[in-house]
Amino acid sequence: MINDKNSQGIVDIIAEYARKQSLFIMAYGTGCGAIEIPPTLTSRYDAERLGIRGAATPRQADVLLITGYLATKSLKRVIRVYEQMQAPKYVIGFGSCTINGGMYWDSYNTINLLDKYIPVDVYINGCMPRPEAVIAGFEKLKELIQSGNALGWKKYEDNLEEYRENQKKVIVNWQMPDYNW
Amino acid sequence: MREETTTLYLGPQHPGITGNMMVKLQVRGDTVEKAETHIGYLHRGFEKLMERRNWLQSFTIVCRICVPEPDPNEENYARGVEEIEGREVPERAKYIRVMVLELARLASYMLWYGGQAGSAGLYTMGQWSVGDRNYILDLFEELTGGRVYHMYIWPGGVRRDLPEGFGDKVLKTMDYLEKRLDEYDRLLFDNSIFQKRAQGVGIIDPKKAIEWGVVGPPLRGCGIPSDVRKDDPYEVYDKLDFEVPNIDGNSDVWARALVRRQEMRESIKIVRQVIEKMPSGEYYNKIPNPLKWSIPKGDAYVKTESARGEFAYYMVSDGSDKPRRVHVKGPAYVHGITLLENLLVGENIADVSFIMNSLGTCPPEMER
Amino acid sequence: MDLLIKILGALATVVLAFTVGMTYGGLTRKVIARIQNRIGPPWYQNFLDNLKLILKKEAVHHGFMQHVAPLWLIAMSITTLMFIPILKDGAWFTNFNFDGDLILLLYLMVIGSLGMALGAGQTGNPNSAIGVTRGLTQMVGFEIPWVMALVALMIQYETTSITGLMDAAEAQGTWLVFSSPFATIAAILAMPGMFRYSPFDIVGAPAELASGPVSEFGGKYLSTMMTSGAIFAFVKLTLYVDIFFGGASNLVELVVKTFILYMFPVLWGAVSPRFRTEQAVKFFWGWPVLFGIIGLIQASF
Amino acid sequence: MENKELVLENTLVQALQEGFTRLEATVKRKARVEAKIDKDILPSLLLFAKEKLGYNHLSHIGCVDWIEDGLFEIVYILWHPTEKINLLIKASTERENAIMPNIDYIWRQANTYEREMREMFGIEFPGLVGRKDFILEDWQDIPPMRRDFDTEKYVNEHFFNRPGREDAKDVREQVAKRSGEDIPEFAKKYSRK
Repeated sequence: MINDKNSQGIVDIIAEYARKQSLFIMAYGTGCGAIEIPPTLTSRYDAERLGIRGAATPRQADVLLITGYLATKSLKRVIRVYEQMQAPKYVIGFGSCTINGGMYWDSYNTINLLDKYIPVDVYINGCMPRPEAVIAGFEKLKELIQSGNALGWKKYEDNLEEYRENQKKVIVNWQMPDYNW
Repeated sequence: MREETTTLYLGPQHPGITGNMMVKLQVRGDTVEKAETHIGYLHRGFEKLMERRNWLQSFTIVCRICVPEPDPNEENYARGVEEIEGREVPERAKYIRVMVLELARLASYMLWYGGQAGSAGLYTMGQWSVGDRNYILDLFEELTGGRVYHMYIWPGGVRRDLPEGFGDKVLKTMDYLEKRLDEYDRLLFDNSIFQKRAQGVGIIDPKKAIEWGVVGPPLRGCGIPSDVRKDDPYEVYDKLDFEVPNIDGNSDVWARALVRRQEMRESIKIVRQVIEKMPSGEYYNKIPNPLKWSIPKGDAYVKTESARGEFAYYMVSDGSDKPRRVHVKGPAYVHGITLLENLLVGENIADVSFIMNSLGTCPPEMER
Repeated sequence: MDLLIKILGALATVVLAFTVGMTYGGLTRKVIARIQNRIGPPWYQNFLDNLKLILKKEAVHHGFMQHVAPLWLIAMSITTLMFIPILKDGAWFTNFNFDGDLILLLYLMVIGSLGMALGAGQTGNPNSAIGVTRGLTQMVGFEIPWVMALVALMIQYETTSITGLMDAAEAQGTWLVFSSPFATIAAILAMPGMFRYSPFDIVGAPAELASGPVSEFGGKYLSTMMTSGAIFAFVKLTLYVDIFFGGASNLVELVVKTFILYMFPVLWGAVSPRFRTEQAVKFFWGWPVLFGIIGLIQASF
Repeated sequence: MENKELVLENTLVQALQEGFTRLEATVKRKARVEAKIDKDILPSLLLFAKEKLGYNHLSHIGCVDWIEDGLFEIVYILWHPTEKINLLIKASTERENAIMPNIDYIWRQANTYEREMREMFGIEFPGLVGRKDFILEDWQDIPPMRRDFDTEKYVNEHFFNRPGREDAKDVREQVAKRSGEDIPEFAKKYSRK
């Protein structure tokens, strides 16, 4: 695998360059952090100049932004969306709520620790993170991609059973097809 | 053309939906036969969490209930506490509150400009208005320290006084905004395609509107000039000069757009008046030690005119240091569920997202 | 030797079409970004997007037709490209055009969409199905003024070949835009529909259909479709330049003419909301058809 | 003086008391009138207010859990569009086997509120249509908005907590240690033991 920087050949470097310079965000505002996505993508902060743009469907997207708390009902959909995305795919946990539950740590309907359910590559903290912070988070993700270390999707494939167990602990009624990669 | 109906799930993952919710559509061809709103994807249980937090801690979380425009929540919470407790608010704080609320309304409408035009395919409008919205958020940042969540209006007044020279900055932003509004008009309202799309779509029956629980811009779009700022004046709205738009229209998307267009100008007018009339003095009537702060038994029903309509809180205190019950009623609770389900029947799929934007459905306030 | 030049020329044409089409795509995003008060992505952004999509490690498909649809599209785009004279007199870029090619082109340009329809239908995504229906309806809309314009030209200049039209333009000394203005207007008004730019982008409207027909295509499939789209954009632009604007005798002239022409749908799209399907069809059957009829009358007398 | 200002409100109180005998009505403040009534005659009062008095806008239905008294208090908040008065009508029901009359034939938007109350408090509304799951999905515990539902316990049972939270350092002491200053006297009583 290409997780060691020294083993990257020229093809890998070009491939990772293309991947990092073209990040399609999944258009799924899962939580209140979605309110800072429009400013990030529009005229003042203009994330498109960095190759970041929205994608309408999971098949075409590269980055899943989990914008804040995840209600258990949403979590089910997020897992489905994540599994429909095509590898290599990346997850950005956006806002304090994804890290430790934030101010909803004692809420019966929101999960507290996102990376028990889906693998997270980069966390952006704050409630809510400013557009500058979002862009900084993307830059961090780009660094990880270029060095071949943004391997959350690989981790998910390898530890699928463990993730499934955690997911099924929250989602009572698992009426989803077991996904074919 | 196939004859049987197709089930189309609009959301929760869908670029056209206003937030994290789902509308299940039964469509025949391009026409919607049945619509059903599914919510709960954003439920955080605020009302439960507030039962566990004391009166001051609850104040920090209420603003999270509505994301595009958090300030009416703070205003409602503060006013509800003040009403139950009988706490006086200094005159200066009232003026500052009105200013913050109107700025929040402007910011929310600018986001609406983007949503309404974007759902019709005019992305340039959103790029402009959401970009310009940052100038208002900058003002908020200077005043309160936060771009989106301000936690500024609290029981007894406001959290900080106005910074040095803040009024001039606000006026400057208002001048800029007024110039931009004319350009928005040229781009959006003078556009014949937008007019064709918006006219005759999503018609609310004006005779039934009040009974159906319609509030805010959709109700004013029906030609009923109902506004909490006039009907049940709070803070200092009764001392300010502004008009509630009375649109003699078709109560369709176009009429609602015209209402919002006019209200933005009224808001700018209000902000200018507030800056002009701003009294000096205290900005905060100090609350006792927040850890021991109990509020006498009682209840209050308070409401604020938000950008989407009447935003109301029903608050109950049982005399302890924690709220007994804070029940939130956002305007989208009616607009997004019963009204939307009924309006969508018979419309084109292309107009679903368009109508949702015009009603201002905002899922976080439906399910809290 | 002749054959070798033909083959090399064809390959060069494909590369040229791909490069120009993709660059135009990037420049379009840049131009729109400037209108929207932004800096916008670099001009080579579309190449990076395409490269990334090819390099995706997985691409799910739902069956045979979904496999075939993108290949079908790209095959159709390249075939169409082959029948279009890129430059006026060069040995390299004249390709395989012959006398009847305008009518053949009309068919070829439609067949790509039909293949897409089959592929999208198999994905089982209702958004795709609705998108395809809308696409075909809209095609019925813009094909009529477009065909009318072409028929008017065929009658007026008594030829059905593109080279014949170009020769006619050369013989009379002016571009066809001046000698048959009404047909040109009809054809140009049909152009945004062909490019599916706003206000005629209801086919893949993200706000309603989550990008419509392509919503289930990811990875290499999407990349193939992007490539095909880029080539097809070049095809259409070159065709317009060849027919109405006198063609081009060198590549620089071609690029300048096509780019200026391309800015018409792009700039119109940047400031327009989208029409609903029936409104779009109504639009095409209004003024454009009227101009087409006037063009036909002008051509007949 | 005060009566003059509250003319409309007082007329409303009179009208209510004339129409219904078992009813307590008071003026809370300007534009707020409160009425308490038995739940059995609640629909007729709501119909009376809507048809006869002109309170045809249902603003809100709230529910409060008075666990000490074993009661749910439901508040129907109506609005008069021309007289500009909010009428709060309160009715109670037992917590055990809570049943309230269904009023979505009077105002159709009441359906939404009732579905939410059924889910969040477990109050039944006979004749209510609509899916059982409204906001929550596959909920198996007691209705979460009841006061005897302990959300923190539920969270600890079902979700993960970020490790490192357990050691629960006292921020005050840490800051004091780092800066080398003492914790002020008045703040000491809030420090963790």
